Amino acid sequence: MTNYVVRRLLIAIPSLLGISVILFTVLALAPGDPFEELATNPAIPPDVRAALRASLGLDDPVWTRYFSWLTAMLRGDWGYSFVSRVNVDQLILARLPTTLAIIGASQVLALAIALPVGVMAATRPYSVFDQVANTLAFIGFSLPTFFTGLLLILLFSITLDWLPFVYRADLTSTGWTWWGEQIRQSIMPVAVLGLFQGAAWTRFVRSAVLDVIRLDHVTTARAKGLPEGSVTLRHVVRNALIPVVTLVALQMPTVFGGAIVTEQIFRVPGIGSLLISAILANDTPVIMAVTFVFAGLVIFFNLLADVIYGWLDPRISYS
Amino acid sequence: MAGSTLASATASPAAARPRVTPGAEAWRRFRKHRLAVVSLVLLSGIVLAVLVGPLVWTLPVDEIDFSAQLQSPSWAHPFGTDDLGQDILARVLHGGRISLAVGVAAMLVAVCVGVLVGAIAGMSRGRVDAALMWLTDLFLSLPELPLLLLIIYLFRDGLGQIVGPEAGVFIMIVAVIGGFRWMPVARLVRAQFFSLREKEFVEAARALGASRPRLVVRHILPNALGPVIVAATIDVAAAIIAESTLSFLGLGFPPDIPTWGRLLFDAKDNLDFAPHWAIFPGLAIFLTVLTINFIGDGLRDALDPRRVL
Amino acid sequence: MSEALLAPSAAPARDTTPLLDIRGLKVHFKTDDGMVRAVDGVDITANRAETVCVVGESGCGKTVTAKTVLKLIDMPPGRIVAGEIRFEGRDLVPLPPAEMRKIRAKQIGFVFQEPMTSLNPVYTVGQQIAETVRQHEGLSRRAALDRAAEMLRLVNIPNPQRRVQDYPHQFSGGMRQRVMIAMALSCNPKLLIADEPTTALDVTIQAQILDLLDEMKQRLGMAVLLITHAMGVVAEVAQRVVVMYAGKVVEEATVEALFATPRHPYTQGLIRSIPRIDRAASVHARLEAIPGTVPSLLNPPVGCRFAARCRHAMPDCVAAEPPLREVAPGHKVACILYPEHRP
Amino acid sequence: MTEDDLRQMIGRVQRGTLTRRGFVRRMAAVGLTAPMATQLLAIAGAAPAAAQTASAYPSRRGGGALKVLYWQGATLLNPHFAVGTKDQDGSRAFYEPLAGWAQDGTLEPILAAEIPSRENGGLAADGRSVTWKLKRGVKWHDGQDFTADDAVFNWEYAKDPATASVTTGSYRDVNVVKVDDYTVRVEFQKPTPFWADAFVGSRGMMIPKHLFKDYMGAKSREAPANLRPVGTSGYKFSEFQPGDMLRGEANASYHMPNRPFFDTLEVKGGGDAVSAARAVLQTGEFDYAWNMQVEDAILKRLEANGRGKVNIVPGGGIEFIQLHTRDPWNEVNGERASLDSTHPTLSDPKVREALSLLCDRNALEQFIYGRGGPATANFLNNPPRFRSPNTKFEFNIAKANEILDAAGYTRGADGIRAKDGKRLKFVYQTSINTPRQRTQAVIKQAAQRAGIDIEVKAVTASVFFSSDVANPDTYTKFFSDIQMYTTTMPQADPQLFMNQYVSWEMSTKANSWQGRNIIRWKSDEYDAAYRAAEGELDPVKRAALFIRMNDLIVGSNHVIPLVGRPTVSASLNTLTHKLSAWDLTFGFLHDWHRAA
Repeated sequence: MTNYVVRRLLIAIPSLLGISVILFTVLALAPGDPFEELATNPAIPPDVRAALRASLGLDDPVWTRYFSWLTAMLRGDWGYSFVSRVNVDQLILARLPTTLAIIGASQVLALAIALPVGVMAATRPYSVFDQVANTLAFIGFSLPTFFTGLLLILLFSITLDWLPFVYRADLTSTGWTWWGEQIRQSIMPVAVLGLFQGAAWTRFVRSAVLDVIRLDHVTTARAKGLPEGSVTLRHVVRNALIPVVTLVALQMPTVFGGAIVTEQIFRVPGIGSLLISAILANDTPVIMAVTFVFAGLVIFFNLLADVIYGWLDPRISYS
Repeated sequence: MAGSTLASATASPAAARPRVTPGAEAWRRFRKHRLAVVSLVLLSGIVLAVLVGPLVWTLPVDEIDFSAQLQSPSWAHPFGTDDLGQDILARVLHGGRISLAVGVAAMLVAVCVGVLVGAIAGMSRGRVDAALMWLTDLFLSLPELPLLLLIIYLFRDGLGQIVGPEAGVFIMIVAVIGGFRWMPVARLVRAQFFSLREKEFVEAARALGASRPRLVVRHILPNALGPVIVAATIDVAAAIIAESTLSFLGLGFPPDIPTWGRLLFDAKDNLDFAPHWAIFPGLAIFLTVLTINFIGDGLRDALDPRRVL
Repeated sequence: MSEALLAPSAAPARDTTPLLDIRGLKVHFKTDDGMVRAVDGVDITANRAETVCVVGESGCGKTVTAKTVLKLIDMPPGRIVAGEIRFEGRDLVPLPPAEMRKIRAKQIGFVFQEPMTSLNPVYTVGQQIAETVRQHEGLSRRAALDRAAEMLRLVNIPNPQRRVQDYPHQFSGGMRQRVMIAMALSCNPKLLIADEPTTALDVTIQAQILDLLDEMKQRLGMAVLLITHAMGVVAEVAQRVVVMYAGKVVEEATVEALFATPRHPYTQGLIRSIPRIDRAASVHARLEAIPGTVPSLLNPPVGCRFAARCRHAMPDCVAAEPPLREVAPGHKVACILYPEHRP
Repeated sequence: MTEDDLRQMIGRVQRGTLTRRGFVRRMAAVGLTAPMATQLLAIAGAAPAAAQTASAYPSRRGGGALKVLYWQGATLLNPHFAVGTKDQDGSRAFYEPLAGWAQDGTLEPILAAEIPSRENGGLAADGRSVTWKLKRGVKWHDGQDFTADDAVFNWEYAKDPATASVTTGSYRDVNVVKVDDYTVRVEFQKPTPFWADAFVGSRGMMIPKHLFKDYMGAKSREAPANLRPVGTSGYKFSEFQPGDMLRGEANASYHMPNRPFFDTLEVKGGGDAVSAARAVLQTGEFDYAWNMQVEDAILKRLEANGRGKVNIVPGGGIEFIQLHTRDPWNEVNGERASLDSTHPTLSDPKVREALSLLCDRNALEQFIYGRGGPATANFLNNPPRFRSPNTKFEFNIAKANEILDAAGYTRGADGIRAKDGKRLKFVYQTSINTPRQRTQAVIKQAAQRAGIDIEVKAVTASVFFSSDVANPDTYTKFFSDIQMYTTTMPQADPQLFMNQYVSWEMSTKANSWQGRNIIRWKSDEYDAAYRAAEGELDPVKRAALFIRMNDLIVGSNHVIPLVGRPTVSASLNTLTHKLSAWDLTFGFLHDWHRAA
């Protein structure tokens, strides 16, 4: 198994490089200029903007910019953002905790919903519980997140005024009050994302469990006199987990990527909104850094998914 | 040791029952899924409304009438009006055509490319599979928006001359949304192919001399269809939502073309004063997506022979 | 065939109540097309240390009967409509699930037909056997694994200590069936129900499994209820035979009586349709098959269900269902051709 | 109102028989308004009375937290690199200029002891130099003294091209001399009527010499103080998350009496304009929200909650339409919209006149921009003394049809007019923002009624306003027939503002489309008037020249001004702020306080 992992890691390096080349050319060719604001201000003479572009190397040919970016990258210097002139890694690290907190919590909520509901719905097929759970799941992931986000704001922030809808990463209070405020302000974004994701996963868990529940070895387990609970848990869920765990592992990169739309609506200063503002301002170093980390995570979690698959299912052998 | 008795013809039902074609069987099973049937009726209602609607409901789509700003639903304007006094019902009907067309077309692109890549990766071993999976990983990690900026910037003028501005944008939007949705389908199909490829009936078909493409098309693909259909239905929904996100960033259709997504985003700031403006397009998106998902679920039950009802 | 087997009514005299006594069992399944009466009044008994074979074509209800004993059928759509299943005198039908669980594997072991899919692929063989033992005898993990290894040795699986850590996919079909048997007997049950244990195996392995079952019976003294559609298997291991057709028992007899003097036309047809090696050279006749098809269980024909295919069919056959009557000591048949034997 | 009457009135002010306020009001009646009038008095030596603050400033401090919302957060805190107003404001929270422009056009001293004028000898008679006396006892946040060396350093820092600072325009053509520790003199190459550019307002913020002297020129980017400012303002730096959050706390040793009022200053960034408006006017979570680019109807409804109000501060910004003079579609000697081509249809003044009649400015003001967009016929609207009285606008579809019929543009089968094969079909492009898309819809419909087909195009702001050469969608290239955007006027003087139509500023491929004359319009009379205005000391003549320039460009109908764009912001009723269109939001932060 270990040399399989090593082999996969070795393959990952060229693929990451390949991805970075394509990413960089895409960004370099895409139109747009980080100094949009300078343009409309007549007081700023045009040659200042030209000097600014030159000083940041925007006018060099693509491949020289790529190599300078790559060599800087390898030295651990992720370059600094054109727009905010801050080192990119500082920018990302500042926003990482918020993204992990909100998006991470929503994924946990999604799993906390999907696993129990999915299993119970599958173990009682076509019961009332199953029908209700199924219909709610459908409604859950048919509602676009931005629509539910707006409705929640309208309901809880504006009419009822219970929850703040301005997310503030810099809460000044400490101790319990900090936790209280942190929870109060992240309830809505976490709920919107968690419910949407939970609904999709419930359906997936239900169908995975349904596939397993009819297999012969489940009847064998029952014939062994095991209580229904442990038949379900040890024999049905354990086998159904294999596709579910793989799916969850493949979903992890989005935890880093953040939910662009939800972060825009609830103004969560996460990686998603950083990526959007960077894209709109064509701030190449930031986009490159975020997407490069994202690509690395995608490859890493793909590998992790395969390893978990092998670990969970003994039939899979890695030569 | 005496061989086992050859049981006489198994209990085949008496001749009285008509020979059931697979299609009819699938329809019978589909009919059992009540919600799917209801959704089918509802969806065809929506599609009909969107196609015939603009002919029946003749109010012009972009007639600006400042006197009728932000009117709540009334007989003159069943869905109310927006801040330019334009009739929202007409815009929802007209917009529906584009949103649905984008949804379906993007799904088709995603499914076709996904199935193709998945099948090839699934059937071949080693290098081809690894290369295709690398390509999938690459697309998974590409940021959708800058690529979209690039494609629109590169092709809009050229395409615009050939097929006209609106069609040009339509093709581009479908290509981009579709072009970013095929990876999950490809991965799904590949996994299906890996498991189906080992199955006895495939070896049996190969033993009977079936060529590889025939194996794929006639034997493996129909079995892999179930999850692909479910993924396809999810893709239509995701495509409609993606189109509306694009219109939020103004990258989608030109501003004067009302799609559901654009309507919803134009309305989002007036949600607390003129909720009707956002609710109807939002409802249209929701209902369409919900019905498509239910139909997908019904189809999967109908087409999956293993699924006992 | 070892001598002991052939002694008729070798059951110990002192306890005459049968170990397993199924009386008038009816199991129906609700389907879209209506109520399938898979088992429609079945009486089967099995005594200690006795091998009873239930034989019949596919779809005659033998597997449903076997599974209903341990309530392994899905209810719904299945439902026990009528009848009793007495095990050591106690009726299992009304038992609540908690009680039923104490019976399963502890009192009655079960071996399934498909060894390839009957074991859970993600656990080692040892773990799966140990699980049964720990459930019923509360052994520690270590002790249960030793018992599992012991059971594997018992079913002649080579170097059991190491194999106990292997996964199902590392065993051949025959080996897996041995594991299933080991698992079924791991708690020393009084009755073993085997549902066509050898159908999925090729002939050479089949013989080994049947010998193993026999050996287990000698050593552990448990009764065996063996479901099969192969008359050869019946001849090999059975002491008493029950022939089922279309959800009902049509004939019951000792194996010698059944093969020597088959009474029910269906049993006769079955025996005639066995290709005989010894006579093959001399008799150049086509193999005989029973004409017609098995009746639908949705709306079974009135009277004797075999009537449509029976050579001796008479008007009375269709009038009423022929009851299962004893026409000779220990030999019952459900056919009006034979007068009842008055001992 | 002849020049003599003017001189006579100035005399009365000097003698005190006419109050300053009375003089300014009379000047306004004649079209010479506040900034011009005060300049006039300064030149004529009538010293302005000390600028009295509008409302009584409370004596106490400790006003708790001031929470401000910028929906585009500041991304860096060095005034000389400030890319947009958001960054300038971020820097202004900590750094201060010598003086600031109040809304009524008067200069208020901040780091300067007094405003230079003819009386106090600050202003040279020939207008070639101005001498600033600095306030004594001013300390940087780290306790260092603020002296003339800091002022001279700022000049050297900004004028060095290697620093590529955005404020270089104000410093590179002047010479700054240190007279003594607390006096500096700014010398101009030629008589400069508008002397208050260097060291004043948004371009005059002072950075400490002792922290930046090792980071001049190319190394200017690496200065640690770029992100941890040490200024002289009322609030000391405490924390900064670029694009998200900026915090400062009260500076105990501030050089103005019992100020600042608040204990802490918090500036939150991110999100969009509407949610920012809601956060102030509806839920009251913040005290002030910057740059409310929101439809007025929404703002009015939010104001109805009674928690806060919208502040409209008229300035120089103008949303206007450009009609191309050149042909953007066919390449002439390798360049689209080259100077050797003329636009097939828009070159016909009748077509342009018709198009101007089709722009319903009143509807734009009434239904889209509201108070945030007063309809106007002028390109140059503020300061009022430069506003031309002799232009007017009209919305009349019938008249447009008549003009087009008379000009021989007959309607084709599809209802679109054409003349000798040239159809009236235009591409109308602008950047993506809701009010602009609404404006496009209104004008497109009116044009349709006059037989003109308009294809509407919206480009992402960062693409539209970009200056990279390869991108065809930039506004400086103007590769479409009609274009619309807002141009701003950061100073209270139109000199730089009106250079957008001089012939030597034409945007061409040669100067890689850097020129500011985007419609490539050429008018000798305009060029001559502009040159004259550069050297004209007499404010009355100079104002008349600018009014002439405005009439020329608007009269040509190549430029159709639509609505003025004052700075719009929202604030809680409890907050008493002091805003000016000619300076930054935080220009007078030291005077902000909460009503008792």
